[in-house]
Amino acid sequence: GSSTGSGAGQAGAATAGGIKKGLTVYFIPKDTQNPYEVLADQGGQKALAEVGGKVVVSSGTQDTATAQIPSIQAAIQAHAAAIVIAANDPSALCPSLNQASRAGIEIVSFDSDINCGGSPNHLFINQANTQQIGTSEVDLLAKQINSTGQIAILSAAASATNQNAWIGYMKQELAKYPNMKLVTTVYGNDDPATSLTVLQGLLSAYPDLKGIISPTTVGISTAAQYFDTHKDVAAKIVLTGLGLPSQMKSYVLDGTVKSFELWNPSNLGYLAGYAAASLASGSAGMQTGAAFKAGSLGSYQVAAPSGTTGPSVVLGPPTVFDASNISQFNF
Amino acid sequence: MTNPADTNARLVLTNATKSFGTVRALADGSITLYPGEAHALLGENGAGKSTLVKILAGVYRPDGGELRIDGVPVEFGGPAAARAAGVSIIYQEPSLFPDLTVAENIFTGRQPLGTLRRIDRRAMHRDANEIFARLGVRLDPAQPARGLSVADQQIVEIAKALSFNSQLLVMDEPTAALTTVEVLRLFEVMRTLRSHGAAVLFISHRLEEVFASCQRVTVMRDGRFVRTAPIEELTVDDVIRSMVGRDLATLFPKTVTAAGEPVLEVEKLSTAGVFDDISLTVRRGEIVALAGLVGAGRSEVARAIFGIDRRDSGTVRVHGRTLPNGDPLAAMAAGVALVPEDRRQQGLVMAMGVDQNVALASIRRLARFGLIRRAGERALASSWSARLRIKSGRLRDAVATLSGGNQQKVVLAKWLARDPALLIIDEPTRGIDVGTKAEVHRILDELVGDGLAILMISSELPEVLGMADRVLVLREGRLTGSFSRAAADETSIMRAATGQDAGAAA
Amino acid sequence: MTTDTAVRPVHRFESLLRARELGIAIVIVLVVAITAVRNANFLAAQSVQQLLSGAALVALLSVGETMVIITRNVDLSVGSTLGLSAYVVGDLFKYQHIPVLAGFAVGIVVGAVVGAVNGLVTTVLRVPSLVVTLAMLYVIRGVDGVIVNGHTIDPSAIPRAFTEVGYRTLFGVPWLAIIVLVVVAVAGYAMRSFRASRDLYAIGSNPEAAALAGIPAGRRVFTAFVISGTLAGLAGALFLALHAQVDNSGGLGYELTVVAAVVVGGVAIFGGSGTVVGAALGALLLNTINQALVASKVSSFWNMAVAGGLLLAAIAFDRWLSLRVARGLKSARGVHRDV
Amino acid sequence: MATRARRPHDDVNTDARRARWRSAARWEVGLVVVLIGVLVFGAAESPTFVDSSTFFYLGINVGYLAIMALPMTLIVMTGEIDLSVASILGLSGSVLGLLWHHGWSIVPAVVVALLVGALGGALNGILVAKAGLPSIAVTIGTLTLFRGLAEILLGSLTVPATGDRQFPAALTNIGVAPIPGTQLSYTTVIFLVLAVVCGVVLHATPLGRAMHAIGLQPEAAQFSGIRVRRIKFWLYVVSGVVCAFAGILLTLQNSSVSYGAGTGLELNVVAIVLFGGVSIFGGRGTVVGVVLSVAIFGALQMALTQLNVQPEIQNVITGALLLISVVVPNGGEAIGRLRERIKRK
Ligand SMILES: Nc1ncnc2c1ncn2[C@@H]1O[C@H](COP(=O)(O)OP(=O)(O)OP(=O)(O)O)[C@@H](O)[C@H]1O
Ligand SMILES: Nc1ncnc2c1ncn2[C@@H]1O[C@H](COP(=O)(O)OP(=O)(O)OP(=O)(O)O)[C@@H](O)[C@H]1O
Ligand SMILES: [Mg+2]
Ligand SMILES: [Mg+2]
Repeated sequence: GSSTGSGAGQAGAATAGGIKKGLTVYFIPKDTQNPYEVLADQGGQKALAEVGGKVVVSSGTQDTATAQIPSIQAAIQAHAAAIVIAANDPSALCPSLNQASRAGIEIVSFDSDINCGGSPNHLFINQANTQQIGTSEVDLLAKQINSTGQIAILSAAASATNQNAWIGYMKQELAKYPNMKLVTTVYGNDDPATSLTVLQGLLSAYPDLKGIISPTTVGISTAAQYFDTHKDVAAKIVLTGLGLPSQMKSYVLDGTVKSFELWNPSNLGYLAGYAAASLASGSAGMQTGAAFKAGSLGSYQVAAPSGTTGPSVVLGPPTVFDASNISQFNF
Repeated sequence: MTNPADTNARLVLTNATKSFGTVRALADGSITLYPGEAHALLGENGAGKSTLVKILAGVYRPDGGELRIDGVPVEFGGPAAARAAGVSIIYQEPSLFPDLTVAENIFTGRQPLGTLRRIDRRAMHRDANEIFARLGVRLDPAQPARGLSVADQQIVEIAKALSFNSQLLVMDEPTAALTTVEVLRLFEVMRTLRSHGAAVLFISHRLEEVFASCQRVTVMRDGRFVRTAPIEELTVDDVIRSMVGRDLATLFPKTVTAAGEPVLEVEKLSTAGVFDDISLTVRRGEIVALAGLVGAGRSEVARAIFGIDRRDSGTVRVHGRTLPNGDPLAAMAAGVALVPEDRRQQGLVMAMGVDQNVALASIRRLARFGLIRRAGERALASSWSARLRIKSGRLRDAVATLSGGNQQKVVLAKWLARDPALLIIDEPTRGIDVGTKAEVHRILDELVGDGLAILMISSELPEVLGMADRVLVLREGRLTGSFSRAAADETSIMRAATGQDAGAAA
Repeated sequence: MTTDTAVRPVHRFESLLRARELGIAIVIVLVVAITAVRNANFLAAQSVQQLLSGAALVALLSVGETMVIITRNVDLSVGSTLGLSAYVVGDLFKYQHIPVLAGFAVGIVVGAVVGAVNGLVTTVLRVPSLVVTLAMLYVIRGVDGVIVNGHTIDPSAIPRAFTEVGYRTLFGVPWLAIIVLVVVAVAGYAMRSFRASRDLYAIGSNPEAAALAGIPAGRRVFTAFVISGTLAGLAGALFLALHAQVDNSGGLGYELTVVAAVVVGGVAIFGGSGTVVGAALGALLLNTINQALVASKVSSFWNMAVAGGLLLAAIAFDRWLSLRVARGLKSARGVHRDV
Repeated sequence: MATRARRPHDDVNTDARRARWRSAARWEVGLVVVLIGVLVFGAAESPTFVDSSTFFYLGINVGYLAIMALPMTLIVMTGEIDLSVASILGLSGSVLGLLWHHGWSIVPAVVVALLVGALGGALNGILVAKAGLPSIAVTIGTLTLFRGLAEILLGSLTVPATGDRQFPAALTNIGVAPIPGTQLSYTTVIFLVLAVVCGVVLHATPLGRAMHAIGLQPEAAQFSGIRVRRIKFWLYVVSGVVCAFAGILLTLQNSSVSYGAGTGLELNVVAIVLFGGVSIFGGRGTVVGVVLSVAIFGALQMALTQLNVQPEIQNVITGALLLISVVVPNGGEAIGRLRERIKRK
């Protein structure tokens, strides 16, 4: 389900602020180096600063659940008010998060949800409605290759939760385009070198490829760089997916990539920060329809659980970037 | 005593001392070498000969003493420095680079260069061949050193030393692994070197070689200079007396005993390319010697019997029970012990203490409830090192710090501690001084007296003739002769070993 | 021994040595051929170029690694070094706008410094290099992380002229590949023809003997490490040129890939023997395998397993080969020297 | 011939040095001092360090690593190495997960997972001990192979997947609750028990003595009737089983598994073992040292995370510690040599 109160300005029935001062919120990104995550954390810091609390960013250097667990423990021992986590693994973190929850810490997941079968009960801050991301990317590509030809997906790690969820919806959406055929999905593990190798293999395996969707920032920028340097390929194949404007700008401006999408990661963190603070202050709950203010983003409502996703708040529809607007974004 | 001021001496070492931790390797190393002489350095195992050599080589820095070359005091910072000063060395243990070619081994760091300082391989091989010609051996300069037999390795070492054509040549037991003929050739070369005014320092435990090739002799005992004298003023007995500091019991104390029932029965033992159709029997209370030239495959026979190498065909029975193929543990259980040829690589764990080495083969017996009894281990070691008069610091000291002879005794102790029924012993006295040699022989004789069966591999005919009840001769992996103690003599054995008139060889 | 018994094994030995590189080359051809059958497109000029440029970086690293391993040492820090150099260069492009050539220079310097540290600790303190470089692997990656601090160098920050090295071709050969080929050729020739480089083999073949022979082992090993580091640094710059972006993860986990390539290339892991050409071919083989798997439409889930299996096969093959050599020698020595 | 087994230190002087510096006593004492230092630092700097839960968490975080370090210690003692440990951990976890996903009950699934570990170890063993291939190369190969197999098995699946039943709570409990009445995590106790076993075997039994001999001089060991190949083979099998066991523990601890579990941990394990004072050349080292090393790394990680020190810095510290651990023993010698050199000049 998608939230009615999506996007800024559109104020639903919002409770007036009432957020406690001096809250400590642990932000646990996938790792401390991923630029996307760093932007999100900064958003969170901004939010907490506005409500007179503070953010502790803690995680490992690599995207593994085991590297995040010590951070959760630290949060518990530090009696943090809330944990905002981007899960490297949907279930591996559940035991630790359950402990945190039992210790009275509010659990908020963002960017990549956990899947613990309802316990701990937590709020998922969704960058955009999962289904919407999947479908919109297919539509975006369909427009550019007028709905015909072979297409492939260049994803992150084979076990990456988000990407797998989105790919699931992409496949559903593809049913609408009988002439578009998904030939394969390859995994670049969010490593430029690997991404490049699999991309090259992809190209020689499917000479008639018309389009590639890469729902991960590393994947799309690697592919874009390759296209940029092999115009003949770029001429035949359309590339789209999820990317950071800062990384993609040059490719969009020189026409290598027509359009791709993303949301504003720092807004995502900002929203997560407010959600966590509100939950911790008891000024908002997780029940469907519960609303809270998210500073400059306006106010949001908790969307009803659907499928595997529990109570969630949706940041808003992803922004589509193209030559016309890309220069306006700084992330 | 040496006189540092001696002007026409090529090398003068005076009162050199060297200690390793507690071990005093060298208490007073003194020697004078004159141009054009071959000078023998003699002494028991552990007398300090190699240590002295390593000081001349710049491997060790002496704790005290003075070294002069051509009258000038020198201090070597390392082997390179010694080499630069014109000292070239043949070390006791061959030190080749298995992955490099024979020629590269000879010319390491001194390869002839072509344009742009590139190595000129053709020239290098040519030079190598010249040296081999001088030594009268044929080795391919282009073949890798890996796989060279012990003897061939020694040849390459000698060639390396000669390639410096330096005025000072030091040879630490170069002949240990050589055949008679090669030894004779080496003496030729020494003679030519001397005629060009080079000084040669020659170390060997084979006194006959010393008397055949050297003009002067320096004797050391317990790390101290004992005496230097011209060879003609000395008899073998003088030398031995000053080496061991006492009169020596006979070298081959052989008491002939009646052989009992067969302990080891080998039938039609064969391994492709190494040995073929070997059948032999060793009885209780007898020593059977395996004679032959180095490289004849005797060690391989021993290894196959003990189970280190798998045999292609044939059977090995001990006390009538057939031994499984390639299983040393089973052989040991059946009462077989093997004192291998290469004590540093095969006989001992160099970094372990004397005690642990002695106990290594009996360790299971020393365990109670699966746990090793350290006390029992130490007791075993100390009793055996007493019985064999092993010269070592503390029993805990790494055997690496023992001299060759004492190391050999440790290996013996390790196997005798299992009181085996059959002792296979490969080159029991290679590189061992006369004193220890006599002891080892005495020990072997006692053991046989107590009913042990011994299969002895030896390249030294006197030893074979002196100790064996029966002599088997191996040539190119085949049994080519079998002699009773009475029938065995040098000529017939050499003939069997070489397959030609031994007159040429002996 | 008689000349013929001596000579025969030698020729066999050398021919086998040559066959060592040849063997890998053949395997590569086989992999390509088999793949081409399933997908003719695999032979297209483009994919051949990709095979070369894809292998280039690891090949470059394996050259330095070979020199180190030949001395009976190992350098596990190459991956981290590559990452550090790549980011530093990118950072200077982004904020200092340094000229293109300076970019390469910086990369090389960064690498050389790391190599020097590895070399010093290993030789002066006589510490097993595996431990030293394992530690450096962590230290450098950590330092890199501190510098990177969650930022990323994106294409817009990098001069076009620099990234062109990553994709421009000369007579259809990618510049990247040309640079690496030159390095391999030079290194390969040097390793055969100069005293210093033969010393490397000697040291790895028998350290004690090397000391007795008066070889300046410390200096030689140090040099090997510096070269390895330098090449890793250069590889870092090329990494940036190729991908036009880098964050903290540049070269993550390369160390084992490189060692694998070197081993597959027939370099003895315990030193003394092997050639840089072989190692480079090893790198090419590994990359060829990876791309062949995707190109022949094998589910990408299979890549790793197959790559691992082939790696083991290569090692076993190498063993079999050297056993043949040994046997050749032994049988040749079966006859005792004539007296 | 004068080829040395790949071991610089049968040169007597090197030996003397190592014997002196690497002598267990000194080494373990040093580690104890470091450990105390870390604990004091933690207690002083981090308000939550002395919290009773710290010890439990420590067990959770390093328990499975520590368990893998034990067989690694034995293998390194014999002069070999096993870089495939983390991949075996991942593979056995994946097998467990897959079988669970397909509705197996836990016990047979665990048994099969252990069996797979044994097979993986056996493969290493055959290639290293029987075929005589260099273990570092072989286990890099199997590292890739086993991880690849795990990927084939689970692919993009994370178990328990949506709709799957959860792993039995009684077992996954080890990840959240200490042993009743204590602050010990189950992994800690399992590790300590295994450590004692390893220690006794290595230091007090003929088998352990054999391992020392093999590590120091394989040929001499063989000539003493030690079954070198057999011992090495079984060590790899044991390593396989133990790492599989660690994989199962990790899976239950996280109550989930995906094929990437434990990727890249092999080098951490090696680092722990080496820091524990085990010589990479084999033949020297103690289990006590490794236990201390585990404690140091674990405690340090806790303290630094609590203090919210950048993980990058933590990497630097890990590496620095490892460096120091080898530099200190050799430093004195080096200075001595330098002085010599200067004297000569
Ligand atoms: N590196 C060392 N460390 C400790 N002790 C040593 C070392 N080298 C030699 N020794 C001791 O010094 C003494 C002399 O040894 P050396 O090798 O010089 O005797 P040697 O005369 O060469 O005996 P051999 O005839 O058996 O070769 C021996 O007791 C030996 O144990
Ligand atoms: N390192 C080696 N590589 C290859 N073949 C060898 C090697 N050493 C010896 N051989 C061959 O193996 C056989 C046995 O050699 P070895 O020198 O051990 O004979 P041996 O009779 O034991 O000599 P000894 O016992 O007097 O040293 C011979 O055929 C020899 O040519
Ligand atoms: Mg000596
Ligand atoms: Mg022999």
